[in-house]
Amino acid sequence: MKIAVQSEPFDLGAEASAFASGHRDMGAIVTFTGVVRDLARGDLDRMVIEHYPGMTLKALEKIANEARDRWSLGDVLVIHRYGDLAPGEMIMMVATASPHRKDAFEAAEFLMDYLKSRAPFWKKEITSDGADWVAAKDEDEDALNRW
Amino acid sequence: MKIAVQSEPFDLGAEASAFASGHRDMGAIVTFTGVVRDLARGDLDRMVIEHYPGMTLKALEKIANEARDRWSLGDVLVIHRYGDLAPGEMIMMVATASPHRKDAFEAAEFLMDYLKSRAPFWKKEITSDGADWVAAKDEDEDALNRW
Amino acid sequence: MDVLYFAWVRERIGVPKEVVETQAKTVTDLVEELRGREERYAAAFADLSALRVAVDQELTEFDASLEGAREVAFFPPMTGG
Amino acid sequence: MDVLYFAWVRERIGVPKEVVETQAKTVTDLVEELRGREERYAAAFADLSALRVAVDQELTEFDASLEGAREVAFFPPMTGG
Repeated sequence: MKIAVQSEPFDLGAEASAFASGHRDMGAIVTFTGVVRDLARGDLDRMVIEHYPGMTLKALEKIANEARDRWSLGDVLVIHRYGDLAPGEMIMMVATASPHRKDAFEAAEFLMDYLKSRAPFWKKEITSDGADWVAAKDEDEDALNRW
Repeated sequence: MKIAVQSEPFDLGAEASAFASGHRDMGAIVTFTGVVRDLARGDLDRMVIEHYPGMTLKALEKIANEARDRWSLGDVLVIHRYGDLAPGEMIMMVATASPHRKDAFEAAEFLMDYLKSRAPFWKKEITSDGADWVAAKDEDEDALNRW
Repeated sequence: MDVLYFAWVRERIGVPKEVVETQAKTVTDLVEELRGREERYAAAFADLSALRVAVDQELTEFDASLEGAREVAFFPPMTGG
Repeated sequence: MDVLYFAWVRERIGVPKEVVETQAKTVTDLVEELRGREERYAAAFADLSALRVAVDQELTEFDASLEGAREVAFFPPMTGG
């Protein structure tokens, strides 16, 4: 299991390859990658991600361990960046390995739902007009209810 | 959109990176990779995948286009191998890119469910004791009913 | 008409492909003709619920028409992915 | 006790962290104390439904006890992923 919180970019290809290799008993590998989207007006200068250093890693480990308790998983990967990101840059990724595709998919969705609303990250969008904190969505809180 | 049917191995890392790059408007990238699992007894020598060359690509394109009709997708990738594969080798992958994580996940699961039961591939497991065609599972057919 | 067989259907019938001269109007009619030919066909087509069929490379049902069809394929339920 | 603020709570209060001497028994008691201090605290804590709290780096509720707590953090709903 790898959990990383970092300001540096990560290499999706290298991470996915490393994660997938050497699992003879894991038939299913799912990855999710979050990318900084430009705003509808196309004027996003950058996104700034703040986090709570003392708590972040513990919160991610707790979420990952919860996923391992609920599904049959051979391995879990979570990488989440903080700091300044440009549109198109990758913010974070999760990966799950399971003998069964249903478990791999469900666990990846669970990780994402909990990362969205229970890991201490906050996003701010910077444009030439100013800066706005991204508001949490009700639907993201609601998404937790299915688990 | 890339749809490939090939006997050669593919490079998950390179495919995932190429797929994810250059999507400023796609916030969510999901990949699923299927790996040859060893048998419970640990004696799988190899898996042989047969397909129906005249039909396979058309069937995969139809499934991918159906996914694009149903979900908001910026891009879809499907790679499926045929021929002889050793335990631990990657059989296939799908990838989806969407503005929203729910669409990316659902479309990837849809693609997998349809690939399992509607694309003309057949798996045979070879052990020192002989060869057995993998039987289709009722649960795989049932999985289609949710879409 | 080209008739193709895949997986264990191919193994049971013994050829991957053959040309069949037929007046069969539906897939079911064609299956009846083939069953009457030889034991290996009767064996392969013993239980149609265990088989799938494609006409001109599109999945279809056994009651599908063969009018204008150039290629029919028989195979077990697919196990891709 | 260390009190930490993140995102717009940090911006509104003006510092990321401060040491607070308090006898507050619960998070709500601490919030009441801070509200009484200065306008910027009253503004930041005006609507608790828009805030989340962690005690010793674990998410909790506003009625949580502060007994033995070393670190309390206030922040808006999280927006990771």
